[in-house]
Parts: sequence; C-alpha cells; structure tokens
Amino acid sequence: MALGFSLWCAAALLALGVVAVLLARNRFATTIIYSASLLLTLALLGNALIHLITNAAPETTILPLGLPWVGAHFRLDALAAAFLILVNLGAAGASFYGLGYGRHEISPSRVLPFYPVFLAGMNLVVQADDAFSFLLSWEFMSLSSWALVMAHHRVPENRHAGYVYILMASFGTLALILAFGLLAGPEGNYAFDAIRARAQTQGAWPVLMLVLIGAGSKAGLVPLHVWLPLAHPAAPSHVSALMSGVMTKVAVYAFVRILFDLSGSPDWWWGLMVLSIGGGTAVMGVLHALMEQDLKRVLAYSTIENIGIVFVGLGLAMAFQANALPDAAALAFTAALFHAFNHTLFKSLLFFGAGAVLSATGERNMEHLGGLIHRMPVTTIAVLTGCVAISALPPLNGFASEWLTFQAILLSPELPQWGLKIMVPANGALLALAAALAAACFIRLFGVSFLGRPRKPVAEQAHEVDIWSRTAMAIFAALCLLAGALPGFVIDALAPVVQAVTGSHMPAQTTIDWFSIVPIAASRSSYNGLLVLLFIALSAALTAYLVHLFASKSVRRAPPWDCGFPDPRPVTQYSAGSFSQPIRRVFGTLIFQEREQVFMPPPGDMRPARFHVELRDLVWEFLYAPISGAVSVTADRLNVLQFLTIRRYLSLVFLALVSLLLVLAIWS
Amino acid sequence: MHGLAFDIAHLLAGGLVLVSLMMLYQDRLPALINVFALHAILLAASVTWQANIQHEPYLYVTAVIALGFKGFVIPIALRRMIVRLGIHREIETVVGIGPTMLAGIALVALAMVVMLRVTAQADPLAREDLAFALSVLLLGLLMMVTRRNAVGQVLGFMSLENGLILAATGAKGMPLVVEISVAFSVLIAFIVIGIFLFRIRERFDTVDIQALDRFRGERP
Amino acid sequence: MTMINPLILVLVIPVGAAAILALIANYRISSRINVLASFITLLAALSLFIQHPEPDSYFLVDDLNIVFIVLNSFVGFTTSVFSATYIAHELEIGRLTPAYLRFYHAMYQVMMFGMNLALVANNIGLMWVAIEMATLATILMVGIYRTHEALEAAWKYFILGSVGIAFALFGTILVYMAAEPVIGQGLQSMVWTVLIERVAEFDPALLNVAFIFLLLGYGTKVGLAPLHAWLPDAHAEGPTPISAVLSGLLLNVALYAVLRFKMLMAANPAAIAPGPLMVTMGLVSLVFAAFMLYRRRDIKRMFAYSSIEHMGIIVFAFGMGGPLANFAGLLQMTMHSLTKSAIFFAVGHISQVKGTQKISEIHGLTETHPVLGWGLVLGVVAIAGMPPLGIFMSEFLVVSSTFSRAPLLAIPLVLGLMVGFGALLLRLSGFAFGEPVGSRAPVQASYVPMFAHLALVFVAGIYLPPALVAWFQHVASILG
Amino acid sequence: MVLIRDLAVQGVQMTLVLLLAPLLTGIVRKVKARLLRRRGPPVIQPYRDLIRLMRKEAVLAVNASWLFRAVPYLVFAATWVAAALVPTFATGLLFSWSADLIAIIALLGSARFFLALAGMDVGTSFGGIGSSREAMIASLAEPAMIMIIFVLALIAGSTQLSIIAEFMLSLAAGLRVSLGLALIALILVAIAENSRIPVDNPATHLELTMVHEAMVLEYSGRHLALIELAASLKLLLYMSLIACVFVPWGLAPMDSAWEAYALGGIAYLGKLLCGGVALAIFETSIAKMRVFRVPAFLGAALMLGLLGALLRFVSGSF
Repeated sequence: MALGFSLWCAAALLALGVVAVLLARNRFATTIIYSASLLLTLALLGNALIHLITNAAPETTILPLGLPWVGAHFRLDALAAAFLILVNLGAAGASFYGLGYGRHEISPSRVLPFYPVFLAGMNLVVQADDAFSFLLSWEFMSLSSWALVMAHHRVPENRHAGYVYILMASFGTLALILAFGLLAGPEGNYAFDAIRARAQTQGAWPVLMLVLIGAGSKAGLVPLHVWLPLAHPAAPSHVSALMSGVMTKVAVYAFVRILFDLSGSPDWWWGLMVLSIGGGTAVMGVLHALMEQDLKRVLAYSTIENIGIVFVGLGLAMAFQANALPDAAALAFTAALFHAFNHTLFKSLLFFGAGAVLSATGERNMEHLGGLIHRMPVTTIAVLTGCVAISALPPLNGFASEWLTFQAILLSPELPQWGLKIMVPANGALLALAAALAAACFIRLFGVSFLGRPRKPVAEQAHEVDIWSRTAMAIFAALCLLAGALPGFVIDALAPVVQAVTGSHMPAQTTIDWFSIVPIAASRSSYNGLLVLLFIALSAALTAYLVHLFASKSVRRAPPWDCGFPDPRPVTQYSAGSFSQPIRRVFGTLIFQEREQVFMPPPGDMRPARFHVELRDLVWEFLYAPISGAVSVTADRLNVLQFLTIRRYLSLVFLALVSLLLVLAIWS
Repeated sequence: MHGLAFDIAHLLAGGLVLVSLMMLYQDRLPALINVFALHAILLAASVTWQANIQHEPYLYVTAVIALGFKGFVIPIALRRMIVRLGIHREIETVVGIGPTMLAGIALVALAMVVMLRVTAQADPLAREDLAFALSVLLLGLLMMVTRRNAVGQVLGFMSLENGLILAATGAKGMPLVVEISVAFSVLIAFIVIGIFLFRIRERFDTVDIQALDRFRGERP
Repeated sequence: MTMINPLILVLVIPVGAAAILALIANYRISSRINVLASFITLLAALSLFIQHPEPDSYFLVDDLNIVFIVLNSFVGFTTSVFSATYIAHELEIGRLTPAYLRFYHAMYQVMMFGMNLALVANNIGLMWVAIEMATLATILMVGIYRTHEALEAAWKYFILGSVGIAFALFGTILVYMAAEPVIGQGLQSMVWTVLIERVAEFDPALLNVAFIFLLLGYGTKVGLAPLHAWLPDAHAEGPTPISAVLSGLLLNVALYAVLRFKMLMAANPAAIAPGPLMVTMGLVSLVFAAFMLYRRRDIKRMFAYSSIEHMGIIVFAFGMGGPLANFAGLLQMTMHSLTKSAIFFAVGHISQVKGTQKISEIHGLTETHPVLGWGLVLGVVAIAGMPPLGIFMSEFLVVSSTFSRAPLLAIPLVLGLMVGFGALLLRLSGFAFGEPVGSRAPVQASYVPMFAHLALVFVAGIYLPPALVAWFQHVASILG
Repeated sequence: MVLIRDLAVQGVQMTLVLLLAPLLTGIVRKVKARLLRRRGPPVIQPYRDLIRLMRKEAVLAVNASWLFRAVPYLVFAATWVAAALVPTFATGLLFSWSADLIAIIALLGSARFFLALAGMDVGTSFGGIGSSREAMIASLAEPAMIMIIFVLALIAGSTQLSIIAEFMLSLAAGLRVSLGLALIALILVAIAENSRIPVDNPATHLELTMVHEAMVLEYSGRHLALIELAASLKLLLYMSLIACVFVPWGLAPMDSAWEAYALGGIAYLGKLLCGGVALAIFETSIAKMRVFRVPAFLGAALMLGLLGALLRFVSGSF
C-alpha cells in the first residue's frame, strides 16, 4: 500500500511537470507548482517515515512498463525508505524555499516544468527494483537536472557547465549499464531479486570499479568531480540545493544498493580503495573550496568534501563486512548514513542562504559582499547555524556524525589486513585535516560575506528576503540543531536500514538516559549533544547575568580602534583571497602548483601594485584536457575523409572487398 | 555436356579475363575504347555459346544487347565525345602500368582461390565461369580505382558489368537475366549521358570544367 | 475488402499514384494526391495485420517485414504531409521552381513502391530490382535543387550506388548458383522461403562469397563505414523530406535485405559465421561516424553521420546475435527511423526559418522558436540515447548484453557511444541555447509529423505493445 | 544522596578551574620576569586586571554587530565547559560522560570558530590577519590533536577522558613509544593552541607577529576580561589534560572519600606549578618563529601523532 501511494505521488509529480508547461504564461504558475510539489513531497516524506518507523516489511510491485519480458519492478524496503525520507526532506525544503525564491526567477518557463520532473526522477530511482527502471529514472534525473542547469543558458559558462555535466552523467550511466550487464549475466535477467539470486560468491571486482565510476561521478568522488563545481552553481539556488544536498545522496544510495545489496560479499581491499578515495576526495574538495571566490562554488566543493567523508564511512563498513565484523560494520554504515542525512540538511540550508544573498544583492562573488549581518539578520543567523554545523562543531549535527565516523575508525585495529592497518589511520588523519580545513573555509565564507563592512554598494543596499525563504532556512537550521542535540533518535531510526544492509545494527540509543549516544559500550565512549548544548547555554547565560549584575553595563560606540589607523575604506578589510593566503601557502604549492606574482610599480609611478595568483587544477589538466585533446586530434585527422574524390572512396570500397575476400581465403 | 562445349565456354570466359587485363594495360583512351569493344564482343560470343548449350532462347536477346549496345553504340558515342571534350590525348593512371598489372594478376589469383574452394559436386562449368566472372569484376573495379579520367572509370565500370552478365548467363535457368542486362544498359546510358551532359573532363567529381575543386561538401 | 489481398493494395496504390502524379503539373494538387496516396497505403499496410496473405513465389509477409511495411508506410505518410508544407514554402522562397518539381511527387511514389516491393519480395532478384528502383528514385530527387553541390552529391550517390548494385547483383547470382544444384533450375531457387528451408545443403564456400558481396552491396545502401561516402552529401544537399525518407526508411530497407541473407547464412552451419563480419563493420562505422560528428559545419550532414553511427550500432547488435541483441537491433531500427525522421522534420523547419544549414549561424532556438527548439532538443536527446525515449532501451540491452558476453567488444562500443554523445550534445547546446541569432519569423510548415514521431518514441521508451514485442522476439530467435 | 555529592564535586571542579586559571597565568608571567632578571608583576596581578576590566565600560566599534557582543560569552562558556570536563583532582566526574576527549577538543574548536568570526566582524585588517592565521594554525593543530586522541584511545581502549586517566593511573599501559610521541605532539599542539612564544607572542601587540591578540584587538572592558579569562582557562585546560594523562598520580578515583579529593587537589596544584614554571623556562629559552615556519612546527606534531597512531594500529606492543 505504501509503495503504491508513493508511486502515485511520483506520477503526480510527473503530471505536475506537464501542467507546468501548460501554465507557463500564468502569473501564479510559480506558486501553484511549488506548493503542489511541496504537498506531494511532504506526502512522500510522511509515507516513507511511517514505513521506516513501523519497520514494515518490504513491499514490491511490478508494472507492465519498462523491459517487455522483465516489467518495471518497484520496491520499498528500509534502505529505500531511508533515502526516500532524505530525498523528500530536501525536496520539501527546496519547494518551500522555491515559493519565495521562485518569484525572482527571470525565465520561470524554463525552470518550472523540469523541477517537479527532477523530484519525480529522484524518487523513482530510490524505489526502482530492476536494472532498466533504475537506470531509466537515474538518467531521467540527470536529464531533468541538466535542463535546470541550462535554465540560464544565455551565460556561456552555464552552457559549458551543462555540457560537461551531461557528458559526465552519461559516462556514469554507461558505466552503470556495464555494471548491470555483468551482474545480470548474458541471459539478461535484470530484476534485482534475480541479480541477488545469481550474485557470485566471490565479489566481482569489475563491478566495484564500474559502480565507483558510475555512482562516484554522480556523487563527485575526486577524479570524476570536475562537473560538480561547474553545474551546481549554474542552476537556480533551490535546484543547486537539491543537486548538492539530495542528488549526491541518490548516488550514495546507488553505491550502497549495488555493492552492499546486489553484488556478492566484498573483498577487504574493496573497503581500502573506497576508504582512500573518500579520504582523498575530502581533502581535495575542501582545499579547492578554500581557493574559490564564488559562494556557490565554495558550497559545491564542500559537497565534494562531505561526500568524501560519507565514502570513508562506507569504505570502513565494507572493510568490516569483508572481515565478518557486523557490529563494527553497522557503526561505520550508520555514521555514513547519518552524515549523508546531516549533509542534506546543512548543505540545503547553506545553498538557501546563498540564494537569499544572490536575490538580495545579485552577487555571488564574496569579494563584493560584506556587512550583510546588519541588513539580513534572519538569513545571517540561519547561515551561521549552517556554517557551524558543516564545520562539525559540537552542539550541532555535523559533529555528531563526524564523531561517529571517528569512533568507527578507532574500531579498526581489529582488522587483520596490513593494508587496512596502514591506510585507516592515514585516512583518519586526512578526515581530521578535512574537518579542520572545512572550519577554516566556513569561517572565511561567513566572515567575508556576512561580517565586516560592505565592499560594494550592491552589498550596502541589500535587503532581507521574503518570508518563505526565511522560514525554509529557519526550519532547516532548527533541524540541524535538533539532529545535533538528539542524535540518538536519528541513529535508532536508521537501525532497520543498517540491519538490512550490514546484518546487524547499533545498540538502541534512545533507551540510554539523558539522551546521550553510546556507539559500542559506555566504557568506550559516549557523547551527549543535548547536555553539551545546555551546558554552553546555561554557563553563557549565567556569566552574562553575573557580569551584568556586578560589572558595568555601559556601552560606548566609537570608530574602530584598528591600532590607530583611521582608514575607513572597506577595501583594507581581509578579502576571501587574503584570508586563504596562509593556507594556500601551506597546501597550495603542492596541490595546485600555486604561483604568486607581485608587480611593484617603479618608485614615483602612481599606478597601484598588482598581485596575481595563478592556480592550476591538476585533475583537469592531466585527465580531462588530454582526453578532449585526443578526441579533437582524431576528429581532425578523420575529417579528411569527408573531402576525398569519388575515386578515393571507390578505392576504400575496393580495399574493403579485397580484405573481406582475403579473410575468406585465409579463413577456412 | 562435357568435352568440346565445356572447352569452348571455358575458352571464351578465359578470353574475357585476358581482354580485361589488356584493358588495364592500355594508356591511350581511343585504344582503351577499342579494347572495350572487343571485350563486349567476346562477352556476346560467350553468351550466345551459353545460349545454345542451355537451349535458352532468351539468352540470345542478352547476347544481341551486349553486342549491339556495348559492342558498337557506346564505343562510338564515347569516341566522338572524347574528341569533342578534347581529352583524347593523355590518360594518366594513378599508379604506373606495372604495379596495376601485378595487382590485376593478384586479383585473378585471389578470385581463383576463393572460387575454386567450391566443392566438386557443383558442376565444373558453373565453378569455372564464376571464377572468371569474379576476376573480370575485380579487374573492372581495379580499373575504376586506378584511372583518373572519368571516361576511363566508366569503361572500368562497364567491364565490371560485363563480368556480371557473364556470371548471370553462367547460372543455368536463372530468371530475370534479360531484365537485369537491360537495366544495366539503361544505367550505363544514364552515366554516359551524365558525363556528356555535365561535361566531366578531368575526374569524376568535378561536375563541370571550371569546378577545379571549388566546392566538395564543406571544404573548410 | 477481404477478397482484395491487402498486399496487392500496398504495391498497386503507389504505382497508380506515381502514374497519375506524373501527369499532373500543378504542385498543390499533386502534393494533396501524394498525401492521400500515402495515407491509403498506410491503411492497406495496417490491414495487413488483420488479413495475413500466404507467401507465394513472389511475395512474402512474415513477422519480420510486417512491422517494417507498416513503419515504412507510416513514416512515408508523415513525410508526405511534411513535404507538402515544406516544399510549398520552398516554392515561395524560390529555391525550387515548378519545373524542377515536375516529377517530384511521382518519384516520391516510385520510391515508396520500390521500398514496399523490396520489403514484401519473396524473390531475391525481385528484392534487388526493387531496392535499385528506390535508389534511382532518390538519386534523382537528391539532385532536385540543381545547385552545384546537389548535382555533385547526386553524382557521387549515383556512381557509388552503381558499384553497390553490381556487388549486390553478383551476390544474388551466387546465391542462385548455390541453390540451383539443390533446388533445381528456374524461379524456385530464387524464392526466399524455399531457400531458407534447404539452405543447409547449399555449398558453404559459395554462400560465403555470396554473403560478402551482399553485405558490401546492400551495405553501401545501409551506409556502413567504408562504403558510406554518398550518405552525408546526399542528406545535406537533397531536400529535407528526402533526407528524412533516406535516413528513416531506405537505410532500414537495405538493412532488412542484409538481415534476410544473414538468416540464410545463420541456417547453414558450415558457412562462415556472419557475426564477426557485421560486428567489425558495425564498430568501424560507429566509431568512425562518432569522430566525424565533431567537425561538421552543416546541420543535416551532422545528422547524416549520426544515422551512420546508429546503423553501425544496429549492425553491431545483429552481428552479436542472441535473442537479447537481436531484439535490441530490431527495436533500435524502428526507433531510429522514427526519431531521425522527426529530427529531419525539425531541421527542415530550422533551415527554412533561419535560411541556412550552417551550425555556426543557428543559435538560441529555444528562445526564438520555443516549440521547434524544444522539439529538436527532445529529438537530439532521443537520438543520443537518453531515457525516457525508446533508443535508451535498445542501447541498454546492447551494451549490457555485450559486456557480459564479450567485454573486450564493449570498449569500442562504449567509446563510440560516448564520443558520439559528446559531439551531439556539444552541437545541441550550440543551436538550441545561447544568444539567439538570425530571423525570428514564425514557422509555416506543420509540427504534427514531428511531434507524432516523438510521441511514439516517447511511449516506446516506457511501454512496448505486447504484439510488437512478440513479433520482435520471434524474429530475434530465428535471426540466429 | 550520591547525586548531590557528585554534583558538589563537579561544582567544586568548575569553580576551582575558574579560580586557578588567572593564578596560573600570573605564575608563568612572574617566573618569566624572574628569568629575565626583573621583578615582574605580583602573581595575583591577572585577578586585578580582570576586576579592573570588568569595571570599565565596553567601547564597541560603530559597525560592530550583535555577534561581536555575544562572542565573548560564547567563547568563555565553551572553554569553561571544556575545562570543567577535564579531570583535575578527581576522575569520573558526573558530567564527564556527556562528552569525551574528541568533544572537548571540538568544543575548543567552536570557541576558536566564534573568536575568529568576531575578529572579522569589525572589518579591520588586524582582525583579518588574526583570523586567517588562526585558521591556518588550527587547520594543522586540530588534526594533530585528533591523532593524539587516536593514540590515547587505542592504548586505553576508550576516548572517555576519565577512563583514559584511570587506565594511565593503573600503569597497565607501561612505557610505550607511541605514548612518548603523543606527549611531544601534545606539548607542541598545546603551545600552538595557547599562542605561546614560538608560535605567537601573548604579550605583544606588534602587527606582524600577533595572532590571538589581533582577533581580540577591538574588544575592551568586560568583553576583553571574559576573553582573557577564557584564554587562561584554555591554558589551564591543556595543562590539566597533560597532567591527567601523562602525570596521573594523585588523581582521586571515582566517588572516593574526601581526603582522596584533598590529596588529589594538592597534587594537582603541584602539577600546575611545575607546568607553569616549565612553560616559563621554555618560553624564555626560545625566540618566536616566523609565521610561515609554524606549519612546519605543527606539521611535525601531526606527523608524530600519525606515526604514534600507525604504530598502535600495526601492533599492540608499540
């Protein structure tokens, strides 16, 4: 019943897309479409929540669509329900935010039809239960998000971003088709339960490689991440929130469904590879984020970092599962799922904030913003909560999932293999480094754009955004706080999923007193988000009260001291580039081949000094540029064949005939 | 059917291959046309001989078409045309005569190898005929490929088509042979008129004289 | 109607129409008659579903060709509707004069007759004559614009076509020679249904040579790689309805002929397996055409190369063999002809509105002509093999079954698909998006044919009618 | 009854920590002055400074936002909670179960996060210098700290600080190479985190060298008092962390008798004294490093921590 309901909602979303095409000219189109998709996503969310909470049995249906002899299989089990919740929570938030943000959209007729279709695509991917409908909805999701990325197609960068995105997306899909080809075997039984039935005892390592390419490219693992920072900022903000916060999780779902559920038992070195890719992705993502000036590109790169953290958790779970340690695997897998859930919350919140700044000031470049705290109070508080959450700082949810991941890492000395013994602590260090750099990155983001003095007049005339956007941000900020304070509830909600995937689950958390969470044993480690939050709040309030009771309460406003320099110009403030200069010096020379040139004018010359930083994206230079170069060289060389004379074409035909006859002569 | 009848048919088909090789050898256009006329006549002889062996009256029609149309009408038209277009002087081949002849012989050998593998129970005449037909076809194609001049290529195509007619007549009892030879003759007529109408001088692809490679589909 | 055999109708109507149209000079009346004739042929073809004539020595209707007859007459009908409005507009602009158009409609019907005859022909000689008639008709129509490029394209098509004819004929003669000792002289040893039963006893060596010549002969008409030279120029220089029919139908008919002979070869165990030959030619065409897509400057020539790429995929699928790959090949043939003709309809509108076929001069279509722009986007997305459109299902089946049976073959296949996809999307984001350029005059010609095709492909992507699936599966099993 | 006793002990711990912090800073300054052959201010001078600042009015920049005014309280509260959780004279305190060592370090991280934001709030270049350098130092110090926590957790089998202290108390770990590496790394990180001499000079206002001082440049009056107190609390925290892990003797075990607590208290005071003197001696014996030598300094700490963790991972005996 629940599955039928959610399939009907997905179909309604598709119908909504068609309605949007008809309503394109209507003034109320934006409100109608976004409110309808909000209602539908909330219905889907509720349905999935009920299914997960009541730990209902998996439901499956077969529709007469899709491959003729296979039919379209759909399934709602714990794993699908968990990711449905995640998808529809992000989708509901984005639709709610869209009600306000959508009005500023310059070409609504290009966004409205594809938005509900994109949501439907994501919902269908999570519920698909056979290879064809899975890939159909997967590619359909990429197609609709490509159309959304191309919404502002007048800007050449957006077109380039859209092109790179759809190219990488279809490359990923081809990899997944190959993976399913291997799993389904030559006789082509593509239904997932048939695949499970014939899952080979020894894990097929090509499937891992192909799924890493297919799902990894969609999630944004390092060598395949180049499209993400191009495409996500190009889309309208609530769509980039969906793409970063939700679509990457659908890729994680695909990874988990195929490797944990469908293919046989993993080898130990699978975990090692996923772990190392995750660690590398985390650090590379955040280092790139520190070098960017554009708000949305920083958030896109930080998505790559968080996906790295999720994949470290998944890699650990694989390693534990390969060594038959189900409890440790359950902990690592819960940490990964919890971080994916948290990332959806705070990344959507931050993209909503970026959208609010964009609609208020029309600017995305941090160098032109500043002092927004005075002009956009509600957005500032929401974005501050998001920044604290994403920097994994204690009272909020980012820290809870990071803490669980560290606990999982600390469990790994029980792993016998040498490779894991070396790589797990190394990746633990990479993870810690990424977390610290993330904190620095978001101090920079919040400090440069929201604090200080406005650097451009456009930031000066900023105004608070409309009620819808603010409420959406407030809701997501509250959710971050709630998930940070009461992680026990989330962990217990995820228990059925973890049980289904890894065969065991973490001990029940909600029964522990004072709402604290104890991953393995009380003696080992425990963390209580609520108490930490209360302690800080109480002691801060107590100190404020005592200080205001005994110390002086008077305040005097005066020009800033600034060591006596009376220079009011805002340009003297630290900009995004200067803030990241120390970190760039430390990490940049190695990772980005960073070169700094300073052109000092000769004495007496009044022209300003020029400072130029040159960063190179090595992944693009050594992986993508050679490939596109090779394709264009081959295309040039083959292009000659278009301009031959008829005689030469005939000689081609002649050669073909003679060679075939030779084959025949030699053949027998 | 063995004995003399087989030998004569065999002789005529072999002669046809020999004349094809002779056509490869020519480097003067008028001479080439004359050799082609000989080629057509030999084909006509072979078809008439097949006709009376297989006692099929309609083969005579094909023979007459081959003799009349390709033996006389086309050579005369071509000769008058090359004088009008003033291309009767030189004939440049893409590759020298020597290598072309070697290639021709190699092709004949290839045809033999491919065809003779046909099992013995197929009657020997058909097998021999096919081998020779395939050789004539390959030589015709080789001529089309190694001649720069449009007329040379057309002659190559016609000799290729003669090979086809030889094969068709060799297939005893095959219906539609006459219709096919008529269709091909119409085709040849189209080509010759096409050349004459569009005054192709140098190569196939320059439709008219002043073209000189001006346009060949999206030249950059 | 039951007493008149629909098969006869399918052949007689085009011939009769051609005769009538040859007499009429006025363009307006002849275009209407053309549409009417095509419509009646479609009805006759559909009635074939109901009343299924028994195969005799000249005609044959079985599971394989019934689908293609209906597809041919459907696309023929929609193209005639499109050509009526398109050519009318061309007359207004003055690119075509009534004199040039004198025999246009007659030739159109001759071509339809040729293709229908080729599809229903049970006699392999008759099939050869029919395909040649259709080819000669299209050659004349390609040269209709009388521009220098059009004549040159027609001439190239003519010469290469003639060489292709010769090979196909030689192959047919060889098949006859192989059949004659077993089945006896005369008509009987050219009848396909008789051949298929007795082919096991034919002489394998003769059959091999025959198949090579047939593959190369009809392969030229299919546009496989080394023999493709005529196809891009014929598409680019001919009028758009002819490009649509060429890409949509003639390639299919030629491939249908190759399939008929592949069935023969598959039935004879001693003969050389046709699979590897077709797989190599398919992959060569796929990869070659994919790379050639990048440097094209003319929009129709680009989609011509895309047709070569898709024919490469289809021939590869049939070369792989097995029920899955054959089903995918048949499905892709149907979907490709529908999608490609829809794209050429859109391209026809664009070239008329913008007055050019140069890709560099067409930008921002979704801005200036939203319906046309998004129709073209849908078409290109379909031809690139993206879901939810039909070609994704066939490419999904081909790629996954190939990888599980012969992983090494999957690598060039995936490379070709990716490179082709990259080129198509690069050009698409060029002309469908970006700053609009050129005239914004509204489009006169009707959209109905284009969106009818795209709707069919869209539905086929998700749901295939059981009858069609049963036919394709039955044929896939006998294709070997 | 037991709950009240535990609450009382936890309350004593929290007030004790608060009172001792300025004293520790005073001792360090006094010893440094003595080493430099000058008398130096009395040991209780920090208390006087705090009271003086409390009484003065707070001067705020014109464009300072509400965040600027809220940050001192947040920073002080976070540091105070963290300090309260580190065992000083007794282990197994009531609230110690709410946060383990990782959470304590993360609490300090959030304090640093808000302080850096406050630095950038007024929009002057000095705030920017301080915040960006603090971010760079933190980006290396925090991973080093987490590696140290890994080493301790792997040895003691838990990340709970009280359990680690008891395990160390029981000498079950014995002398371990990884423990030595962790100790050196912890000292390096402590110096960097508390902006002591080689990394940053706490006493100076010279633009080129200051990191912590640059962030709090705009603060005055009661806000500055709170931030100074928080800074000394942080120093005390690191001292008691080193003490409770590496010099655990004297720590009263869980809910033991009153005299054990008294003994623990005395031992703790002694440890603080030695730590303060050692720090003073170390600071006077070394000059401040260039800012871009700090990454190498902290990189060493990270490498030591990682090596320790690797050794623990590889086999139990390291």
